[in-house]
Amino acid sequence: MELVVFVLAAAMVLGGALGVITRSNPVHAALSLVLTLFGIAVMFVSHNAHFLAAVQVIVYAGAIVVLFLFVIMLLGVDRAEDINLEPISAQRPLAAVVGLGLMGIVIAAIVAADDVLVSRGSGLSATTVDKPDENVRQLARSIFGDNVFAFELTSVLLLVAVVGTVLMARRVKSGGTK
Amino acid sequence: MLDLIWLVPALPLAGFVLIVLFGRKLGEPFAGVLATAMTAASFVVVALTYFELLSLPAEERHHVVELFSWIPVGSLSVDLALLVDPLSITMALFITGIGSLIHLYAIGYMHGDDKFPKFFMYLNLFVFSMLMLVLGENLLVTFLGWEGVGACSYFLISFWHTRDSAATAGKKAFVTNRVGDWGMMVAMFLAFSAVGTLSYEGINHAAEKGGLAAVTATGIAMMLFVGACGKSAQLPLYLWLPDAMEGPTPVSALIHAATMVTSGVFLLTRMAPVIHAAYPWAGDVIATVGAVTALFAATIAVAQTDIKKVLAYSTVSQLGFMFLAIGSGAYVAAIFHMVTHAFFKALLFLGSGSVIHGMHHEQDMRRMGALRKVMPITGFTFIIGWLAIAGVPPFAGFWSKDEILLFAFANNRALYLVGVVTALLTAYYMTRQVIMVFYGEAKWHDHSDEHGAHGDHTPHESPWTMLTPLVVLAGLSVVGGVMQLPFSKNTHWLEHWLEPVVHHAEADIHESWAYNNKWLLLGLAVVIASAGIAASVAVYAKGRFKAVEPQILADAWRYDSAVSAVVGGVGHKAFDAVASFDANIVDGAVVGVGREVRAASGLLTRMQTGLVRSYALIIGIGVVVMLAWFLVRGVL
Amino acid sequence: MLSAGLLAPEIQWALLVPLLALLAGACLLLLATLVPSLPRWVAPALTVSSSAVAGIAACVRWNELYFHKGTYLVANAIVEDRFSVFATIVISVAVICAALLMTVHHAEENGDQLEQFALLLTSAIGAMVMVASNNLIVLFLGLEILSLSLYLLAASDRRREQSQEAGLKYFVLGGFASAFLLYGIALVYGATGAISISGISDRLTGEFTTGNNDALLLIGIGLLIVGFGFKVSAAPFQVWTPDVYEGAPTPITSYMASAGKVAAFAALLRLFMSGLMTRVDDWRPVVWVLAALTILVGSTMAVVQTNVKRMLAYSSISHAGFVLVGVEAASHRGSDGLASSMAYLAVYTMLVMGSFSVLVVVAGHEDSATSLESFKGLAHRRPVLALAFSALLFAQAGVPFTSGFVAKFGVIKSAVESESYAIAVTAMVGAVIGAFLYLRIMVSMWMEDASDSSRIDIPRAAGLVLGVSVAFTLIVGFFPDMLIDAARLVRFVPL
Amino acid sequence: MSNVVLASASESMPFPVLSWLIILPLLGSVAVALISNRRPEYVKLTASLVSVATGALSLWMLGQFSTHDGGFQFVSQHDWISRWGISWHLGVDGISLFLVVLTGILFPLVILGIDPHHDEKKYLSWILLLEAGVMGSFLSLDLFLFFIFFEIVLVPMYFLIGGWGYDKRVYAATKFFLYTMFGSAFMLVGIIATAALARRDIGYLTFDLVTIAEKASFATNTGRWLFVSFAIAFAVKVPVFPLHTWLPDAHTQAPTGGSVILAGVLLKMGTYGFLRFGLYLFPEATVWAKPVFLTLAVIGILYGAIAATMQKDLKRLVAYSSVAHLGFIVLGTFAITSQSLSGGVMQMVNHGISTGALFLLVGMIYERRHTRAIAELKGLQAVAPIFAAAFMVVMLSSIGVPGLNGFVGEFLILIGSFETARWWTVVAATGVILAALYLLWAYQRVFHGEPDEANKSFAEITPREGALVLVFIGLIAFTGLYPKPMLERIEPSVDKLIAHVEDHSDYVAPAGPAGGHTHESDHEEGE
Amino acid sequence: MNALVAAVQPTDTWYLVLAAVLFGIGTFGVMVRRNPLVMFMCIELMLNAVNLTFVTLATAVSDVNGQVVVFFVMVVAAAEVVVGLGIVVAIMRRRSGLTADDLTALKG
Repeated sequence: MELVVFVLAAAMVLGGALGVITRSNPVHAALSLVLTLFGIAVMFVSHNAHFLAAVQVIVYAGAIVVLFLFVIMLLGVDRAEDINLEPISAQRPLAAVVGLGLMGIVIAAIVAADDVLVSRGSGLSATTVDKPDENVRQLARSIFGDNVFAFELTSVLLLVAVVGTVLMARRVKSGGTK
Repeated sequence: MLDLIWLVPALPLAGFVLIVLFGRKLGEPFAGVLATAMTAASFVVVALTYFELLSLPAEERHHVVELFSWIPVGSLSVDLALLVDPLSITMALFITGIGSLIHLYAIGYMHGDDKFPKFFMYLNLFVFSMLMLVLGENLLVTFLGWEGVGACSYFLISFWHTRDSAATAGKKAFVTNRVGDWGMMVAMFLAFSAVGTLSYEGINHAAEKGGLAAVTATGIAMMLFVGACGKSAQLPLYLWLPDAMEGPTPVSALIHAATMVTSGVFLLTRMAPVIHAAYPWAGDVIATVGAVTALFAATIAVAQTDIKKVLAYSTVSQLGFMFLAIGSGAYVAAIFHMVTHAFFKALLFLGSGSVIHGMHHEQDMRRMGALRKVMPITGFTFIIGWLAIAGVPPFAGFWSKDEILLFAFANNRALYLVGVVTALLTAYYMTRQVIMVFYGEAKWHDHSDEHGAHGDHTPHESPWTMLTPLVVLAGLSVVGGVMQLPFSKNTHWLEHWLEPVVHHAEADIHESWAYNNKWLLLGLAVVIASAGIAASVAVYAKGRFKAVEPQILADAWRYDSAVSAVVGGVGHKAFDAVASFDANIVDGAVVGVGREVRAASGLLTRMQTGLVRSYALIIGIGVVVMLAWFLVRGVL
Repeated sequence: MLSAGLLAPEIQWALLVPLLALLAGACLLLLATLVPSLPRWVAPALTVSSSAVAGIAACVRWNELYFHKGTYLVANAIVEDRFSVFATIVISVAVICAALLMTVHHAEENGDQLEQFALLLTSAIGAMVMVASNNLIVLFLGLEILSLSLYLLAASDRRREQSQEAGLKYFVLGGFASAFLLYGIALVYGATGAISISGISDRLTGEFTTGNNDALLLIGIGLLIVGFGFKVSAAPFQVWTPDVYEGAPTPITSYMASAGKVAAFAALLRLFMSGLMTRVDDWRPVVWVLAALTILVGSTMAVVQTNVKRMLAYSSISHAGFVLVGVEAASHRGSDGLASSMAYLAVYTMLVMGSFSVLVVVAGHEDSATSLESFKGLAHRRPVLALAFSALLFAQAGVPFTSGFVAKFGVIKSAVESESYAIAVTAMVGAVIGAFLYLRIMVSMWMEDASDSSRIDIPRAAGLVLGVSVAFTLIVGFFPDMLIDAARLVRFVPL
Repeated sequence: MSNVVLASASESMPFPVLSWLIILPLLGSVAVALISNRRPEYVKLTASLVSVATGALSLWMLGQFSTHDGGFQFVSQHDWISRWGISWHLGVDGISLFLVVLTGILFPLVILGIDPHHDEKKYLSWILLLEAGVMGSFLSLDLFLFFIFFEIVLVPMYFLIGGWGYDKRVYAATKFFLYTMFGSAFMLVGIIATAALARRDIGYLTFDLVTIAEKASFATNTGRWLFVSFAIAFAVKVPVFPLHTWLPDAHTQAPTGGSVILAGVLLKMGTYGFLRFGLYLFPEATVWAKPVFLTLAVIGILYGAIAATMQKDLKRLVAYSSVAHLGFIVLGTFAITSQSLSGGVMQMVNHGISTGALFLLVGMIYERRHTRAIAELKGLQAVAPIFAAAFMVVMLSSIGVPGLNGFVGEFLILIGSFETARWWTVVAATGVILAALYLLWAYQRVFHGEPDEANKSFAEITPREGALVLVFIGLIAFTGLYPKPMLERIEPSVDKLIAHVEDHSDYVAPAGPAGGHTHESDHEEGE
Repeated sequence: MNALVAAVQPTDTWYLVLAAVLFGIGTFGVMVRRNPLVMFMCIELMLNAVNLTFVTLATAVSDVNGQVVVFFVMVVAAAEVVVGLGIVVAIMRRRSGLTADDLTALKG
């Protein structure tokens, strides 16, 4: 059962990812990104991280990708980028080498050191039928307990984002363009 | 009195300083007068010292006057000290004596030269240096004088420095001398490292007591000889002397005939014990070089036409005789010949100077002749000088030359033979010169048009200031021989006088065949001389035979030109090669590094394309490489 | 019911004053946007004063920390120790200088003022969090706050397209790099099971077995190095630096070069020194290579530059290399590399502020004249300015009697004392190559004739910054004891 | 520890003359820089006063210097960077004494005698700063202190060459700065390493020269490495043969004053460094490196002379002659005998005087003819005899004619080196011939012959110039004829140094007189 | 067949490997795509890969922090995208339809 889920989800993830990097039209790219995100969400679920799965869908698929599409439409850059043409020769082969090399190395490390992954934490409480909100509780305790400082920091982060968009979006007063 | 010896060099020095300060104000002739007076004064002092020395017993005729400590460092302590002993006084006597005569002569000769004071300034400086050379108590003080006279001769040779030939000659003299100086310096180093002192007394004492290993002694002797070759114009370093004739004639007389060129002989005599302590072949080397030089120069002199060049080569040849003497262990004879040579060669030079003066700076003998009529005194004195050098008894040259030949015979017959041939040639070319200049028909009238420039072109006798020295020197050349007459032990007067200095090293020939048959040799010498004269007369006066003056002799066996060719050609190229090596290779490397860095910079900045993606790629590559390292570290 | 079992950690607000001050400043600035026709001086005044408060508070803490080592705050999320406080002081100084320079930079009316100052303050918050963080999550968040603010600031001069180009490049590559960093955090977390630095070090020093090998952990470390290397612009991750530094508004460049580097290096040092010390033999060689590469690349690439701003960008790269030398030294037992690298950062902050203030003055409001041309004959146009600049440049070249020399000497000293001679020699050679760059600037200032003789006027704010930094440079150059002593005290809180 | 003793001694000293020798010019330079442009007349005045005062101070110090004491005198020591064990430790002994005095004398002459032609204020300010730096590097007894002075000197010199030099000045200045900095880069590492390693023997970190030299002992190889790191810096500064090419450019392009100072004192920082930090700190390594440096020195002597012969530019010629002369000094330094070292120290001063004077005269020629090309000069002696005479005297001293200063040093070096480095010395002595060759040839081409049109108008030496040159000639003649006062101050320190070397290495200095019989096998110069 | 399906359980390693692949793809994308928006998307891919890793590791080491991190990363990602898009908008306003390759005013 799990195997099936994994295979399907993995297919979604990779398919979406490949779509992102291969689709010439940014809109299509954004949509295939959604595919990946859903795939990830599924995997979250299969790791009993239901809350994160939900957030993944809401925030990522719901907010971020929408934002992408919104900007694409706003700027009208939805015309296709010529994928087949690569101005810098040797860029793609090298990029491929780097990408594959990276994968290879990391995978090698993971495979080589799989026995490192042993349970050391205080335990992760899974969601069960009788206690549907266990995972959320645990997350909440952690976020508002140990990681409350980080949580507060996110407010600053968002503040920056807001200020930034205001700053960037404002029309140039002194149109001193060069 | 002995302690006042410092006056001897001090007086000429004072003269020099005074002329430096007030030369322009003094002007002519007072600058000359002052200089002459100073030299004369120091001659007087020397004379007084000499008599006092005479009054002392022989073994006490050695007195050191320390002026101040000059270079004291650790084990090396060199004082600026003067040594009074028979040898130094002998030298000082004829230096100051002849020196003052030549000063006097120069007053007349340099008349009208716009640098009159400067000339006497240099002259006094020279006398000072020369006196330091001979009076020095240690090698370093001698070296001080040694270099001093070198510098002065440089100044005086290129006195008329606007003439390029003069400038070049001066430079040549200095540089060639420097080669010799190198030898002398090395000799000093050796002496110091072996004996630990530079004072003659110390070194000679060590040599006499056997405190000096033969090999060391040989080293010192040979190096000193190198130095002597430089100063005293022996092969292969004689080159500069003929060119030195570019200088004013008094200079030629004083420096390049009478005094400076003999300082090599003096130095070797001074260090006689060391030469004695050296391997025997050291002496042979010296004798051989001397003999060869003597013959070599004599052959050249045969074909010269410049009145001064003849004398110059004859000087070289006579110096060769002196080294022959030294090499044969005849130190007394060497000094003897040095003195007599100083008399007659100075006389001859001054005479030639007087001729040149009278001929309005004409030096080519082919344009002279029959001058004895217009310049009787000059002619008369010159003839005396001729007889003296030709070795005609009883003139001075005869005795001294014969003394040398005697020792040479005892020492090495081959060299004796060379000496004899040289003597023959000497008589021959001197006779030739006398005939060309003073006899025959006058060849100067038909050149009047060319000499019109000089205004009155007919030759004239020189002023008294120039003639007095001639006369005096002529007198000395006649009687000079009395210093050392071979007749009996008591007439070996110079020998007794110099005994405290050289007795240890002087070769003893009393048992030799030569000594027992010296009258025979004397007679032979006379025959040789007359033969030479006769031949010359036959050729040049009577015209019986055609003169043999091959070009190669006139060109001094092309030795000079060959050397200049090497120096100017290969040497110059080599030096240029070094210079360009420095500019291109050594500095090129430095510049190259800079260029490489710049190139690398350009290369790297080309990676800075400004394209985000390629930046990402560079980062990515970095990541992969680094992670590879970590993976290796981790897995292995 | 949620509150059940939720134990909120107690918070010593007093020790968070620096952060709170900056935050308050930022918020006030944002409120100020509501006020119509605000006097021009308000924004800078607010910024300077709030960062001044932060700095002073930090100084006060410094004195108290003289007696104890430091404390963990807010559930071990961050720590307050001499190290963090020292860095905090440096950062707040940098903020003040940058704010002053910004006032000069947009002299004429410009609506973006308030936001820019606000972003400056938020970035400072991020920086201070980074230097204090004991938790990789917090560290990451601080880094992001700092970075996002810097992206925006870099792009904030909308009169110049280069500014936005710089912003975008910085953003793309920055995001790229922080993804690596995050991945690194993930792997380290996986390998150790701990997310806090102290926890990681406990696990690594503890009895726990890493299985048959360290691969996962080391790959994680590698990715962390990538992330930090990018921020401190260590070769080969320095590629973005020249473009961004040149494009960004000059005051921002100076701020990125100083505070940005300080924060990144501080975080790096804390994580690697107190977290990953047990794997030092694995990562030290990498740092070694990075240091050498960075110095050589930075100084070499500067040789052919013709734009002073860009030159300074490259020089900042090679300076980062020198700090890395200090880091390498610090990784040896009983070395004072930590102190020397922190001292270097402090010194460099002042140097960079002074140098860029000159640049601001010469380049004018539009950042137009930053080419070497415009510095020609500066000695004739403004001798004092030229002299001050020369002093700063010589300091950067490491000429004696300047703070720069003291800093370099300190770093090299640490390296030599821990017997890494090779890196020391490499660094010095790099310094020689680098000197060429400063000489070139000086040549055009002193030995060439001015292209235009228009008079340069020095605004008060810039003059102030310049004066202070030159004074600092010389004073430290002649009497380095104070700085050295301070740096010597810099220590991490014991685990 | 000895420092304490020295320190207490320094407390009791009434007047810290050495510190003032450094501080005075420093203050002067600041003062000059601060004079407002509206009062230009004060600039020269101030500079002259300061430099003269410094010179007077150095002479007073010379007077107070106690003759037969080989140790450091006028020592003053104060903590500076206590954290790193760095102290403001100054002291002077026979080795540095005359270099300090030379510095004190040379600078006023340069300031009074040579016009910069433009930007006088900056020029003088730099010059005074330079003086402070030079003084510092000759006086400091602390490695760190020495290094910073050694390094800081570059800055004013850089500006002097670059700001007041001739056509290729920027190239020359940059080359000079980078080349020298490259050398000292290694020394910095070496210095720190020395202190760090010495710490093990001493117990605490200190950069104090005396303490390290007396107390620390380095493992053979370590010592050699450290020595090399120092040697590179000094070899560049001297400059020793392959590292010399910055010198001709710097000399040629520098303004007259710059050249005089460069030749006069700056180069000596290298040779002085070899004595003070090579021999004193690393005796064993120095003895080990002996053959290499002797060879390089001899090469430098001949090579420099030959290169000089072929130069077409008068200043370049003198520059290369410097290479040759400094070769002698290096030879003397590494021969390590009482005579050679004393000679070396003395030759540092002599070369400073005579070559400085040469550059001065060449500068005067340039002032008049605006060319340094030998080919364009001719027959100057005919139009300016006094000038020619002055040039001649200086030249003879440079050639090394006895009775002038050049000879004494050269002779001592050679006779001393002959004891321990026989064959090198024999070869080196030939340099004497070459010296005569290139200088006389140049003299002939420039001063002899008939002056052509351009040179007819060559002006005779002016009283001011004459006075300036006269000082040099006076020094030349005095030291040449009566070097005793100098030698008896130098020698004790030199002997002390040699004793130190013998204690800290297996080197044995030649005993002197007795030496003769021991090595007879090598007396083969005769063949 | 079902037996096989039932037998083979995807272990944590599978997920980690998948994440690694995803990360690699993202990296590759950043390097080859020219449209800045798509570049951002690729960065998002990388972040998601990391998120997956975190969640997997959280279960592997049974520690909640892994999931907490993911929560924060999402916030960061959101903020990042906002800022990035803001900058892009600012540029695109000026020069619409430009690609990352067009931004080469700064180089060398």
